[in-house]
Amino acid sequence: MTLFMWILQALFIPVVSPLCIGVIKKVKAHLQNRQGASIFQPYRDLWKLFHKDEVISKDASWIFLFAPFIVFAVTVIIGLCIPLFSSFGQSSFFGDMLVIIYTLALATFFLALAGIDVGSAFGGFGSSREMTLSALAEGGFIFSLLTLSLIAGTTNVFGIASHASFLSGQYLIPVLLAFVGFFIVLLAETARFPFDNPATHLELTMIHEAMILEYSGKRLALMEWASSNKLVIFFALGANLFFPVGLASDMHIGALFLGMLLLLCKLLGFSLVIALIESSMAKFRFFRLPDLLLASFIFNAVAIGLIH
Amino acid sequence: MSIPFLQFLVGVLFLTLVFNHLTKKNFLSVVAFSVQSFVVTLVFLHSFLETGNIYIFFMVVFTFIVKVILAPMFFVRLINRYHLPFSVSTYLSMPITLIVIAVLTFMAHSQKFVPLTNIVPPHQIILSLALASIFVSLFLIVNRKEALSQIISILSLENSIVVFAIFAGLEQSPSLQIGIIFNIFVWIMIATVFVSMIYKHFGSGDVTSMNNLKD
Amino acid sequence: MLNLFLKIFRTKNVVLSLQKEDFAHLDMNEVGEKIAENVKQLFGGSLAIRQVDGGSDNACEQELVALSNSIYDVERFGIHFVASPRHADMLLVTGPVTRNMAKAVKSAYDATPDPKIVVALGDDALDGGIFKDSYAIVGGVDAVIPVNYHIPGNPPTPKVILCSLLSLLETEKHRSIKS
Amino acid sequence: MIESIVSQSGFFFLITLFVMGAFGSLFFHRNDTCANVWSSFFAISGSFFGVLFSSLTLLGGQELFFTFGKTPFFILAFSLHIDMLSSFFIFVISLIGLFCSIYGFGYVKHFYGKYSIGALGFLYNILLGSLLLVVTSSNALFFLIAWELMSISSYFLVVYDRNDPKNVKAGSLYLIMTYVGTAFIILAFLLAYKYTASFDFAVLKASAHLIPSSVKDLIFIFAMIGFGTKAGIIPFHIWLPAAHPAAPSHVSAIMSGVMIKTGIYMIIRLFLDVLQPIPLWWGEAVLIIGAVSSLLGVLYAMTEHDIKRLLAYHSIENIGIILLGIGSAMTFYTLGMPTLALLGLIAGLFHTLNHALFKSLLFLGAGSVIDQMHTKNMEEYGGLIKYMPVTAFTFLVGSMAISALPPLNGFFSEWLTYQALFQGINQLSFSLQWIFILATASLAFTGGLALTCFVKAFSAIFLARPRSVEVMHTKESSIPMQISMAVLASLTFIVGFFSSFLTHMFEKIGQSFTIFQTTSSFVSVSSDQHLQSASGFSFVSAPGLFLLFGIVLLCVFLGTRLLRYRKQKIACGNTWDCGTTLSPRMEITATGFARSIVLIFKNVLKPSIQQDVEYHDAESRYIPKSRAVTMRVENMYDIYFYRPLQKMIDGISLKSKVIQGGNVNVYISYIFLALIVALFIVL
Repeated sequence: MTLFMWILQALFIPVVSPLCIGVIKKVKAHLQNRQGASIFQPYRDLWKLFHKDEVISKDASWIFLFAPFIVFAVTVIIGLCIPLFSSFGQSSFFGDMLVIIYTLALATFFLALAGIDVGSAFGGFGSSREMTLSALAEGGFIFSLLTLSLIAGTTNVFGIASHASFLSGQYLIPVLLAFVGFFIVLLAETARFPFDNPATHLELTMIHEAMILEYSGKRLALMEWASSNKLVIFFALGANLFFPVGLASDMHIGALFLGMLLLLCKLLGFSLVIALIESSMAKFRFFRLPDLLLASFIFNAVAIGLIH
Repeated sequence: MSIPFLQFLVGVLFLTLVFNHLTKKNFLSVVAFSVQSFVVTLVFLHSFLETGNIYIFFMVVFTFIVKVILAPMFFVRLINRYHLPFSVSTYLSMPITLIVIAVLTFMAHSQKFVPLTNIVPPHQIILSLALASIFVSLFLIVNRKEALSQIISILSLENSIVVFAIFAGLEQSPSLQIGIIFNIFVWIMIATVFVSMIYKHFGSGDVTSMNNLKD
Repeated sequence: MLNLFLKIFRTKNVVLSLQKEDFAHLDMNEVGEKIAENVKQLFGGSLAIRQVDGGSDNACEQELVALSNSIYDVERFGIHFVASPRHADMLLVTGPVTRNMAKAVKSAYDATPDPKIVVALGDDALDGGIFKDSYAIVGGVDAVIPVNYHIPGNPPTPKVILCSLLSLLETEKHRSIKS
Repeated sequence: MIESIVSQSGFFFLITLFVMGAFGSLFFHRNDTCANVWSSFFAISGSFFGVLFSSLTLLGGQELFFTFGKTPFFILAFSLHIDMLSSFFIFVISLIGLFCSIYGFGYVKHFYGKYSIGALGFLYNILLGSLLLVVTSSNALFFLIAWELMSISSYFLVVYDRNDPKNVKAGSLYLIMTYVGTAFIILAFLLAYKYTASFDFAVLKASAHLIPSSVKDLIFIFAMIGFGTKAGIIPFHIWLPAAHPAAPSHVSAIMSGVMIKTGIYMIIRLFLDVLQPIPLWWGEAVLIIGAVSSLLGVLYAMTEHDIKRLLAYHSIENIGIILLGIGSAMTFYTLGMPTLALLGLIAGLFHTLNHALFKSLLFLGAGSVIDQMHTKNMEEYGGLIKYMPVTAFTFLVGSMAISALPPLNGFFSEWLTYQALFQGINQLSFSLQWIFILATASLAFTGGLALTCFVKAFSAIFLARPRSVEVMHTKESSIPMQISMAVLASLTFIVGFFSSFLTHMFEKIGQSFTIFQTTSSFVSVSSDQHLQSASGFSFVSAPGLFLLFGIVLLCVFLGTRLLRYRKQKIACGNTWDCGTTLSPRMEITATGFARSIVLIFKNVLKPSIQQDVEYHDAESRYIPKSRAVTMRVENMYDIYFYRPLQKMIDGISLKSKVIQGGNVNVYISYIFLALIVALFIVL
């Protein structure tokens, strides 16, 4: 039975993530009074990219060739390690928050290396900005999850999710502060609006897109899919750790189904919020972003201070 | 030998030192030094008579040869070769030197140095006089400008220290004494060669002329 | 920020208030469906276009930008513009290829993975248009890279672009059925 | 057989191996290859025997006390005390010594003819031997002798490549700083001797309570300055980025992998073992120093474009992380939480082992790159992965390990350090909690910045297109160099995989301390091999992680092979850069990469960017021929700490020049006055 749970958990994120991207694009289109592409369009894009040929630059080394696999594998691994619709610790021994944070750092590491590998100026600058932002965001990321683990008494993500008693009572303010800090880190890590415009064509302003400019065919599909997976991972972390309502506490099918449904609604909610932010705010200048990330870090540090 | 005779000997030692301060002629200061060394050999003889240790007798003979005969001989030859009869004057004028000597001797005899001087109670006066002679010889080195007289003053300092050591009872093994005498002998050889070179190079033994070595 | 959203939700979607039977828009949606239909068959439902500017006077670019505004909204038919030729299926080359842009167009063509379609947009892309035989240009787009289709018009209106896209996709569909 | 190894004769044999290696290579200094073979053979066999000796003592758990011959002075005794801690450090030293000697055997070939290989062999073996003596001596004077031996041999190794004046300057800076440090260490031992009347550590430990607390604080400050200079903590680190790059690569690997650990060894030995009941502010001071060193170390590493200086600054950062572990251990023990203190100590020791492994791997990698490229400037590398694939792969593994990415060993030691700091935040009250919060923050930011720095380092060296002609005719480094790098890289994997077993071993080492006799560590190893903290606060399983990474990577690889179109062709074009022809000059350089971070931290780093443009014809200034951007970072310590210090010393010495009257008589009168004054004081 647990094997079935693992496969379900492993496949859930890759399947759902293009849907989230489609929803975000649809909502943004409607906000711009356009009808916009259907929400299943990302699936078609991925399918088409898997069937296209590839053009790989002759300066690329084996890192450029293997980076997509590693980055995609990392997103699937983290999909296994976080509570999606069930909060009992069936994958007991790698739900640790530090494992999650540093595995994401592994994905960013290889993504940045692949960006530089082909030697184009845009890839280089994309990697430099991406690494700068992820370095500054790491402090806020660790501290936001640390706040929750100090409240729940364990750094295991499943433990935090099952310790659902902290929205009420004295822990309300620290959790809210930690959520604000976490949300800023979410926007930074998934290259969303105030940090980086995902739909831009202007190479100079790109951060995340610049690194995958060089990819084509199935490798580009993997990279796009991995970035949407990462977005859904952060949504799931935000949803299930900060608002752990409705997570299945045992292996009962009904509870699992309910859990899955609730997770989908939460993801929808998050996508709505992201789309609203993206159509109402302009992209910040690069050197104002560190102040935003420092603000997120201070929110979390104050949250930790407030716990006791 | 009786205490008063020993006191007389140390008194002679002290007086030769004072004489060294005052004298202008090198030859006279060499003579004074040899008198001083003779006094020291007599003091060694006294300690030999008391302890009856045969080595001390060898040591007496050896010091007699080295200090009383060889060293003055070297110095006289040096004086004649570079014909420098007059030793250059001292830093301080005559009256001030005398005052300083007086102050030093008074200090040596003062209460402050009582624990040092009456290590051996009967020799208390001798020891204080020997201490005074140490201070005066040190002052002699500082006061004299000329290289040769400085060498003589250093040797006299060594003599007064030896006398003080003997009377303070620090005298343990004769081998120590022989060792000291031997290196004094070697030191004299080197010093003479050194001084001769200075004279050859600078034309005079005046220490102040070596100032330009500083920069 | 709040009043921005209030304004969005308050204003009715005036743009599409005309009923279906308005002729101008009728074939628009119909053409759109057909394009979407063709794109689904040929490109699995998503056609990535990379617009390459071979030295155009920006007339065609304005029309292309109009393609993705709320009236024509080409995205709902499964077509989207991408940032790099590596991600593209179709190269939309505009303007006469000037001397110093020849190399750029050539390298864009090489950078696009197969299966790819090259479409020359506008009259000056065909043979230089009003700038024909001038010293500054190399000639039409076909002087530099092999061109599959050509959309006439100086500049072609978005509707013309859409219709010619449809006919282009149809011929492409027939050719793929034959091969 | 084991008893014969793990005994006094065993250790004696170990030292004689190195001594024979040293004097043998001097003997053969005429013929280079013979000297190299001789010294490398003895270094390798010595280190191998060292690994054998220390692992047996560690597994056996014995402690050895013995003294060599009798010395005339009663205070100096060549007494050695090998307990679990020193056998662990022997293990680290000889393990790294083993690989550096194998590497050195191949690397030294390019010194043939230029310098005397015999001298290199002699100094290298002396260095290894003195390192072993430093960590085992239990008499302060004997320790100082070994410490001096180590400093001098490493000084001569630093200035070994003497044609380059920079090396000689770096060597002299290293010498001055080492001797300033040693002076402080001697002061500390003298103070201790004054109150305990003995230099032997055991006696020192027994009578530590005799030392009044104010003197103990003084000893702490002196010892911290002395051993901090050797370990390279922030205010005293300026020699480290200058001296390590100057030495030959296998020596700089030893120096930064192992030699700075002797400072850490003595800090642990003194503050956690000998001077035990220690006041609270010591732990906090070490914690703050660790936090500051790690953060500033990695920031300065960002600004470097000389590859070895970059790695040297990373040594400072990792020393900071080790000090975080040890500082938390000291604080917890004084607050009466021995289990957490043991956890902090385990984290510190584990990170020492890990840092020794991947830092020496990185230095060896850098050494083989410099050996081929003959320059240390990263801006002239580029594209080396196609010419030196093995070095590139091992350097990648090293940089992944040092930035603590999960499957490798760096992650697990940093995980333990995090657990210690989390418990600090969890269980302590206000002011202490905020110190732990700041320490965790500095560790978090250090992790992020280290990752950025190593992306910069790896990409500037190995990826993209060659930025200088030199790269074209480089070739892979020689076989012994590749072997040692490959084995070190696989070691990072193996240590990562067996991290729970090693944590158990470190727990046993910790428990050999008198203060931790009865305590069990907060993080224990549960049945199925995963690290479990007592209150179930957190657990991670190394084998589980490896399994998960392997399976998922395999599935993804097969999945894409299944999904993609059968007849898919992969064409080979050139990089798309919006149509312009891409010259190597257009790709990102190390300075370009770090520019955004340096500008963000500009008030800490004070960068000065200098643009100079060269025009075709100077008057018209229309067409710029070439444009160069140089970014320089002023060395804050030079300007605000060492230069004023130097001016003060010059001032004093000028004023005191007056005494030098040049007149002999004046000097003698000084003596005379001194005598009189002395007599007055004494009587």
